[in-house]
Amino acid sequence: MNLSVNIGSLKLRNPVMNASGTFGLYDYKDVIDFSKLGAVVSKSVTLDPRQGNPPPRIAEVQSGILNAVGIQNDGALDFVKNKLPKMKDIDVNLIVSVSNLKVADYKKSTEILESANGIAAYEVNVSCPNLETGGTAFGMSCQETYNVVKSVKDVATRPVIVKLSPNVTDIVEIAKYAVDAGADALTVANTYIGMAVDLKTRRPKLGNITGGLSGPAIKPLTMRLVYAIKKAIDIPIIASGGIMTAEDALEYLMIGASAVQVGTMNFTRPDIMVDIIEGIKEFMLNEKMQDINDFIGSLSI
Amino acid sequence: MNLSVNIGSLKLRNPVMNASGTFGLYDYKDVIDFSKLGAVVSKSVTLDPRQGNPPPRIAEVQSGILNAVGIQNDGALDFVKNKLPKMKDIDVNLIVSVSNLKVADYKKSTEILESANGIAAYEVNVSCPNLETGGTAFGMSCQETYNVVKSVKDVATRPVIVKLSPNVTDIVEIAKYAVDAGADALTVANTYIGMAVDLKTRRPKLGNITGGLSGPAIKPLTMRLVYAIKKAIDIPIIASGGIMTAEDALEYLMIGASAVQVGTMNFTRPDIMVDIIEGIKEFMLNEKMQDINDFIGSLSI
Amino acid sequence: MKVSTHSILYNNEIKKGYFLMGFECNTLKKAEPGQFITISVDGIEANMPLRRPFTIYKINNSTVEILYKVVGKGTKLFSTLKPGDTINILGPLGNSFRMFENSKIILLGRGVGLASLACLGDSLKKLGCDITVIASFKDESSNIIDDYIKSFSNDIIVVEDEDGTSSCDNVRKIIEGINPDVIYSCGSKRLLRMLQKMKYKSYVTLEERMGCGLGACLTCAIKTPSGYKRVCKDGPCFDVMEVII
Amino acid sequence: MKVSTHSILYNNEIKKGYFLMGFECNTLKKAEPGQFITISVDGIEANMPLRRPFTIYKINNSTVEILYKVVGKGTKLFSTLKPGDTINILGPLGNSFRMFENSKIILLGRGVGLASLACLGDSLKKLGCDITVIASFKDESSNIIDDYIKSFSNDIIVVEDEDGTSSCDNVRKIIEGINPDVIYSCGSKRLLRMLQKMKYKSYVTLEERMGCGLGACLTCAIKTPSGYKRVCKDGPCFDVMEVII
Ligand SMILES: Cc1cc2nc3c(=O)[nH]c(=O)nc-3n(C[C@H](O)[C@H](O)[C@H](O)COP(=O)(O)OP(=O)(O)OC[C@H]3O[C@@H](n4cnc5c(N)ncnc54)[C@H](O)[C@@H]3O)c2cc1C
Ligand SMILES: Cc1cc2nc3c(=O)[nH]c(=O)nc-3n(C[C@H](O)[C@H](O)[C@H](O)COP(=O)(O)OP(=O)(O)OC[C@H]3O[C@@H](n4cnc5c(N)ncnc54)[C@H](O)[C@@H]3O)c2cc1C
Ligand SMILES: Cc1cc2nc3c(=O)[nH]c(=O)nc-3n(C[C@H](O)[C@H](O)[C@H](O)COP(=O)(O)O)c2cc1C
Ligand SMILES: Cc1cc2nc3c(=O)[nH]c(=O)nc-3n(C[C@H](O)[C@H](O)[C@H](O)COP(=O)(O)O)c2cc1C
Ligand code: FES
Ligand code: FES
Repeated sequence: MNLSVNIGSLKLRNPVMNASGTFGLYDYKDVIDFSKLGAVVSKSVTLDPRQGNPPPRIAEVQSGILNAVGIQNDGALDFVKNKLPKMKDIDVNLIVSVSNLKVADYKKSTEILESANGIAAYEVNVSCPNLETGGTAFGMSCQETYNVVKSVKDVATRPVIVKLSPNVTDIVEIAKYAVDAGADALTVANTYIGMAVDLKTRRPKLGNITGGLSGPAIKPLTMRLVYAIKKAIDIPIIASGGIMTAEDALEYLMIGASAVQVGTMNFTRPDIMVDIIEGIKEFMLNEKMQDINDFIGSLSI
Repeated sequence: MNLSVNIGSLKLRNPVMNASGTFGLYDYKDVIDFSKLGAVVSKSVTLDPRQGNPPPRIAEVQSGILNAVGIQNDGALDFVKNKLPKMKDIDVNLIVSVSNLKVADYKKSTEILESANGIAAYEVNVSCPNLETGGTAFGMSCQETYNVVKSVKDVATRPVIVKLSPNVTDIVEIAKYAVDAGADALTVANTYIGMAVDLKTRRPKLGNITGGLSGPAIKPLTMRLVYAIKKAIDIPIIASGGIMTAEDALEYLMIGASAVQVGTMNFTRPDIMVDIIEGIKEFMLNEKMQDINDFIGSLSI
Repeated sequence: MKVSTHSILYNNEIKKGYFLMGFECNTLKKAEPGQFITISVDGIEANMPLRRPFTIYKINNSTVEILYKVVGKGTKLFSTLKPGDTINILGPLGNSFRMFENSKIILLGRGVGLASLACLGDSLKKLGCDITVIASFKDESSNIIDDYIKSFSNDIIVVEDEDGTSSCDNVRKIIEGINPDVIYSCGSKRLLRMLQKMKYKSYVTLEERMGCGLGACLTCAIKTPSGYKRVCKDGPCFDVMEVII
Repeated sequence: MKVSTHSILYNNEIKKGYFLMGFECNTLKKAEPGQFITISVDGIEANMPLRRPFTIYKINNSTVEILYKVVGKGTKLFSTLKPGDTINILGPLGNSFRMFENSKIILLGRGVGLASLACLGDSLKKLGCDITVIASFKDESSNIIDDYIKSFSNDIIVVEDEDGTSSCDNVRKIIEGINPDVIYSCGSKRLLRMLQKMKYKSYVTLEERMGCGLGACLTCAIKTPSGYKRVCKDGPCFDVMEVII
């Protein structure tokens, strides 16, 4: 039974990995056997350290959560110096998520990461608010998406996966610009902007007022985005949105995703990715399927 | 205790009404006491009869549903001749939802409705795919939203409420065009494009492949839209998205909506709007609130 | 027709994966054969917002029964309910079967579809009809024929996939051998298409995914020669010639 | 630290709205005072995806107890669980309280926050400390002092909102009267700010909304003079001078 898939030149032992920001690296060794995963994705790293948003940073809503962490991290240099070495003996592909608030910073942080070993690929998160144009995300504009991706591709020797923002009128158009700029694969997609309030305190539930909606609630939305992009563009897609069970993962593969990311549900069950991988194997066994690649894109219309 | 609110010149006895397409008119007399509702909204009416999409037209997803009915209806003339008269003795404001696939048809269908009595206001649904520009909704473009609303306003003597599409990068911008074209109020918002597939049959769950996501799952998304528009524009807003309980309705009022629509949850409990109105009264009683208008927009940041 | 909450009297697994649920419900006392109810799954928790439709299986004064098969999340949850637990019911909904007196009748049911014809069989028996049940199952494990169905049947013919007796060819021959006045069918599109090509007056009860169940939302559409019709309000009972499957 | 599923031994309402839940859990046997666990609410139904955090109330060999107040949807659901039902537990999580031997201790708890200090009191007693509990409640209906808390307390002083004894002023006077070596506190930001202004060495256990509970997601941030820290990993136990509230 073959579960391994390719994301461009990146070969994964199976199509399941975590979504950025929802899972730990070296410190999760006690929680899960990394060697069972297709890959792990780091929390987004920015050029400069960022302290993040005021609490509360998370709120529960129906079948989902809102978060507004604000990409708290210690910066790319610290990542290379202090975090990366601890991953050395862990047998799994490490994808490093890169994010920034200025276009120029993407290039610089990629250069810093290029100086280090132990990275399998980059995931370029364009869902960060662009400070230069007043706060809407790079990923909400075709041209800015192009500029960010181009600047990373200019210096990257590793595969570049671009993680799109779903908060747009026409994601296919934006995907085309990302591909034109050299994206090797797309992660579809990040969180949906949402809001929750508290009737008792009459205040927003998040310190940042609005936040990103994730979890099972968004699955139908992200399914549509994956389907629309796959129909229009021939590029490997990693699906990220609302995956809870092996069935959810398989549905994304069926509509054409080459791999999937599990985010919010790691909070519900920190070991859920192993169950999902086991569930995929069981499905293949029941369906007498030899190779998961035969299943990818098998939806009939 | 005062529950009545104004939507522009339209006075409602309370802020609760159904969302278009999820509730019956005269034939729901057995199900609910219309005189308890703030208003009722008709299923969208187009100029010409439309037969709608192939089945299945509905699918359940986590905390929500997808639908792709395709605005099946018998046309504006039939509505005026055969449906409107049956509403004559029902003591409730009737808002007629108007939808079309060509800009010119909006004016014509409004003219037909203008010829009839018993209509309190129009709700202009701009979420229909625009056939003239290849299938994206009018509500996804500023200019087309403007054109549609203007053409209705040119002939309408009744208040015009514009129901926006949430499937856009910047809903505030579109809302501004609607207001510039003369919208008296906004309904925020319609359904979110989504998709569901069946692992067993390996087919989409909807005949139309994609459909509109509604229900509790979307509440945080529509909350954010209402909040963003309210912050930017001074216009009455009717909130529509994921309302399930009196608390949900109150949350929308708290962030600035003047009224709310209940959609999907009418399927779960056809008499739920009465419970929601009772729940609002109970809240006001507990909070010693005299007038619901004092509560509207009371969120503190 | 009304929304109301009722206590479950019993909810027994009559066969692996098949449950008979009984509850007290006065408003359903006068429901007619072919009509259905919808049951709310998790109420205003609304993880599963759609109500599930079930044909009324049996009415015994104010005790009403449904017979259901566990197929997905909703029916799985129903199967865990115990006597005393409450369910929220909407009904009776939809039209009912046109019925005939003193006629030779075939009830042609496939799988749990047979459950949708039981109440009808009972009523037809009382109208003096002679009733043959042709029951088509995958295999013995899905055979749901019980004493109630036996009580109104003059003859019961079981056909199965396992031994090939459930083929359209064989079923057609059985029907032609009986030469009935009217056929009622449920549970198989294949058999429905066969009936459309035969000379007998035939009725069918259809299933389609539903939103409101009350005729308002137009989600339960099925194709007919005169455009889409609503299973929940124009149906669920149709003349077989009236539908395009 | 491990995810595992356990049978509930008991789940008793010890006071209206307050429950004591006990379960067998070997992995928690060695948990230390101040550490917590998270419990999954509806598992992979995920209508409520976030696990709920609770301090370990008492450890008795492999039997572990939590004491919780019903405040929302999750705790409401927990309150309906019966012996034999299973819960999914992650833990022990977080740091623990710094402890002292043979010292004069005050445990200052507000409301159900007192539950987060019980395990600590028990341990300190075994280290030869003299323990005064100052328990602040809205009124008698939220007084959760039980035999366990009594078992390690040399003195228990109850202050309440109803008669005004729970005012910061009064609590400050009581503390100064005792003149303790160390104070441990939980459940009130108001009291925490008061402790920050007093001269005593004081520790607090904090609550913040959590995603992972494992230090990875950075959602449980609280402000400190050296930037945001994580309640789940850097805490939940902090020196009061270390946090900005
Ligand atoms: C008029 C009518 C009468 C019925 N009578 C019976 C009966 O007497 N006994 C019985 O066992 N079953 C009956 N069914 C089918 C029954 O409604 C479905 O099996 C049940 O809704 C499945 O729910 P689920 O949550 O277990 O499955 P899921 O697949 O998880 O259901 C998800 C959604 O699909 C809908 N759905 C799934 N299957 C069907 C279906 N075949 N038809 C319509 N909607 C469906 C559900 O209502 C729900 O909205 C009837 C259906 C209709 C329309
Ligand atoms: C480290 C820690 C230890 C705790 N120990 C106890 C204890 O021993 N006994 C006890 O009764 N309570 C304790 N709490 C508070 C308890 O976790 C909340 O009361 C509970 O999560 C509320 O869940 P709910 O679904 O009933 O409420 P809801 O308001 O419906 O919860 C919704 C969401 O908010 C979160 N949440 C709500 N209130 C809090 C809170 N105060 N702190 C953190 N998250 C919250 C929940 O985790 C959930 O994600 C502790 C909290 C923390 C952080
Ligand atoms: C708490 C939290 C933090 C996140 N941080 C990041 C991040 O740093 N970078 C990023 O690209 N996505 C981030 N995301 C988005 C997730 O990676 C994922 O795309 C999203 O949550 C949708 O998947 P899910 O529904 O499986 O959670 C974060 C999500 C959550 C819930
Ligand atoms: C079955 C169905 C049919 C709908 N038909 C219409 C319609 O004809 N016109 C319209 O403007 N909105 C239509 N809607 C959208 C609803 O009016 C409402 O805006 C949306 O469902 C979000 O609210 P909810 O989450 O409360 O359902 C329809 C929704 C559903 C579920
Ligand atoms: S289910 Fe709504 S019309 Fe039939
Ligand atoms: S809850 Fe994830 S870091 Fe604390």
